[in-house]
Amino acid sequence: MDKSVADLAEAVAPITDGASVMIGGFGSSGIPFGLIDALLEQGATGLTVISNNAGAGETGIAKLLKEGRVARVICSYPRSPGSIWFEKRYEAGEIALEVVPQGTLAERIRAAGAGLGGFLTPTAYGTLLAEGKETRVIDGKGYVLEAPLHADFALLRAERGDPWGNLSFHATARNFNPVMAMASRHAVAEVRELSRAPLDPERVVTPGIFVQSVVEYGVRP
Amino acid sequence: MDKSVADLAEAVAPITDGASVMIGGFGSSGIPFGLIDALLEQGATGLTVISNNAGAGETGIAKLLKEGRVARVICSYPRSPGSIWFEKRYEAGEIALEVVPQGTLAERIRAAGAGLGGFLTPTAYGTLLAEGKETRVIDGKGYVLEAPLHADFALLRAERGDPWGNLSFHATARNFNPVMAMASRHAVAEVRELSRAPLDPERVVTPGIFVQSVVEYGVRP
Amino acid sequence: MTVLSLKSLTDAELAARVARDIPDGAYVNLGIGKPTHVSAHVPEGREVIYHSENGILGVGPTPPAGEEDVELIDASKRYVTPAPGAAYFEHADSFAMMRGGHIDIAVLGAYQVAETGDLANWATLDDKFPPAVGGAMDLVVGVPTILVMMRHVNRDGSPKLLKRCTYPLTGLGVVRRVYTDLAVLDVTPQGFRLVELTPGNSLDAVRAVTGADILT
Amino acid sequence: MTVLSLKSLTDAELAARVARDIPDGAYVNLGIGKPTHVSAHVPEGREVIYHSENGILGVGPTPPAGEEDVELIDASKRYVTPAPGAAYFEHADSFAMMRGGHIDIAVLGAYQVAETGDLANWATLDDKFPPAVGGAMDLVVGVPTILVMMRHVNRDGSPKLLKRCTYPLTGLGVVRRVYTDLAVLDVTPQGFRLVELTPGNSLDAVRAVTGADILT
Repeated sequence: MDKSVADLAEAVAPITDGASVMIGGFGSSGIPFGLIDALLEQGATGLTVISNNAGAGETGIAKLLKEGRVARVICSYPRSPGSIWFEKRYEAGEIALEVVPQGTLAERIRAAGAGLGGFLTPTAYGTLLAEGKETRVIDGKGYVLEAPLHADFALLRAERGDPWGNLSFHATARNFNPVMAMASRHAVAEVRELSRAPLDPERVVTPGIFVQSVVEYGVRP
Repeated sequence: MDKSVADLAEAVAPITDGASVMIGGFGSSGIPFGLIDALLEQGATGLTVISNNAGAGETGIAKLLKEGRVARVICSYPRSPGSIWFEKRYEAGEIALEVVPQGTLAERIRAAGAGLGGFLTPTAYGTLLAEGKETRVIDGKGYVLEAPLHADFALLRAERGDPWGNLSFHATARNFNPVMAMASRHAVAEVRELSRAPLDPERVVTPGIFVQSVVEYGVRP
Repeated sequence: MTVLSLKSLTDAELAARVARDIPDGAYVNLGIGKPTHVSAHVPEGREVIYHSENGILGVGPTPPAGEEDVELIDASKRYVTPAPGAAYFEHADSFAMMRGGHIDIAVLGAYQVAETGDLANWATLDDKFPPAVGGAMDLVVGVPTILVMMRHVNRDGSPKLLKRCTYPLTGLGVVRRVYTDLAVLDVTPQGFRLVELTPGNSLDAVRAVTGADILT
Repeated sequence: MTVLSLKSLTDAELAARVARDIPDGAYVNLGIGKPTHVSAHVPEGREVIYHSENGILGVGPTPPAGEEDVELIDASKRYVTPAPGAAYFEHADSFAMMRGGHIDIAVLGAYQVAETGDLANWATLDDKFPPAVGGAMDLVVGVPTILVMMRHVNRDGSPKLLKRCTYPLTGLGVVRRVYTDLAVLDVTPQGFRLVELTPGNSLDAVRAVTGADILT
């Protein structure tokens, strides 16, 4: 089995206009900058981006927003220091925004990957973010019913990968990458090091079954 | 921080009559035989045992059943080659049995550990095991609402532990151990090797926050 | 009895027949019992990745005698080894693979299969016999291609392929194809449709031991 | 204005006051902003284990200049190091720790706190300002002890401690204790109850800048 592809362009080639794309990362860590740049070059537009943040400065998701490729953002924390392109697009009414509590975002993505139809979480009960959602009280505690969140594609960043698609991560770069691999129809991972030998089965964090292609991108941001 | 305890007896001392006890393991792997033997010696009775299997031969959970310590079993696969003590107690009407599909068992345990109020799973929809449960159809697919499964205690088996309670596992001995650590008020781990130095943070499978005590038990079954 | 005039495949022949239909690169879960033998018969040159629900993807062959590891087993509790590219994981992740549609094919044994694709393989009607469901219900709702391999009839000659199952169901409308010692049948919206008869059997003879129609 | 006659703690003094109440062996999540400074003030001899929701338990000190690792950060996006006994994990596991009641204490900043324990710390009423909720809503429902540290009043002198919050809520009835530059207050079923005044302040002066009653 060999899921490795030759370059970033080949890895992002299947992404079409209007696709939903999960993008791993939190702050500056675990973001697949190589794949995002390749996606910019590739040209797909009208994208729904699912990610914790909405980019900062002029790189990564911020660049996708700057270039007008994004129609919709689903995230927990769009406003960060330097999130100027998100703010511009948002204020101009050019993007739709869905804000999801961070743990609910992770759990909705996991639920999609795990084949669940939804879950009851206490998070956001009684708040604006639960408005219009089904709720129920169990043993005196309020819960909100949340739906799974699927995507067409996931762009991931990992430290090490093998031809079977197995991935391991570095420090806090793990973040959303493992659940996003599970929840997308087609997950693409850029890895700092592509090993031809299989990873140690004890050290695999994301098993290859969740990953459709792997590409080496040696740059560490 | 030092969560290590001197011996198995001390580790199981807090378990009281009538407690619910999750016990890790699948088949012969990942079973905390040392802790189960200590629990037998300790004498607690009227226990609810939550485990994938209901023991085989004359060891482990089978011994708890043989000695009449178990009032109730929640598991997915009680009947295995050699599960004679389970069968005897069951046929004599001496234990209550709740059979849960294996993935639903794992997910209910995880939901408890993750603070969720329940989840919708397609598993068991339309079958005997969904009778009396709330169901709903989403996009043409049927789902069953399942509740979280908590326990007072968890008895775990791991390969390596450290004083902070971090655990790593060996091969398929991982199985239910990590989710059970999350879902119990008090999780006790027997580890083949208790390291005084912290485990490598990248190799920790169960972070110490889920584990209340660790005891070395060098025997590998 | 009609059943005596039929020619049955051996278990090994049946496993080999199923194995022919497992494509290169597939992620496959093999149920306990007869299905575990399928892996030994997959044709050379195909890399199939076996998932075992107790926490391993990439199940390799049985270890040599004396090299068994009691903490490295498959769902049938047999000693195994990791194949190249294997990974270990815990149960919630393992069942996410099954329920979430990530595994391509599951091969399961069965007590009964209905022409609607309903599967019964976990409980009988015997109260004394404690039920044991295991992972079968999770597999059938999540894996897109459910293959059943089983004897065509029970030991007493009664049919296992039926219009409706009489035993408690594992899943509704989930079976894609059934491989028996007498025939291979697809489950279609119209019912069982013959794919092939195993050597030496006539359609009439197979129909006589089947509790539902067989379309051709 | 009354507010001008009050004596405020500095941010460092406030952080030190909160830190005094963090017991040995506690698992603690520090929110972004002022709460991140608490860890620097925990008294010697106490081992506190810091959780950061981006996937690390056991957050250690800032690395020396030149040894930063861009993939080793905390939730405030500051460079950190692993403390002894640290572990890395992914986001679903990280929030299981929060939501599942495994973390003992969270220290959060706030826009407003109501005498009912309601917390508002994620959104204002300004439409132009995009809302950003992050992990605050998950923390407040799962962590049994929610401590708030904040200035007692807004820059314009208006109160942040209120009978009812006017900003969108983060959680209902979740705050246990509030530490401000003027006072420490417990949230009780009867409302805010004074624990202590910070040095140099009178109860009357603090009451004058508080939008709810203070019980003693």
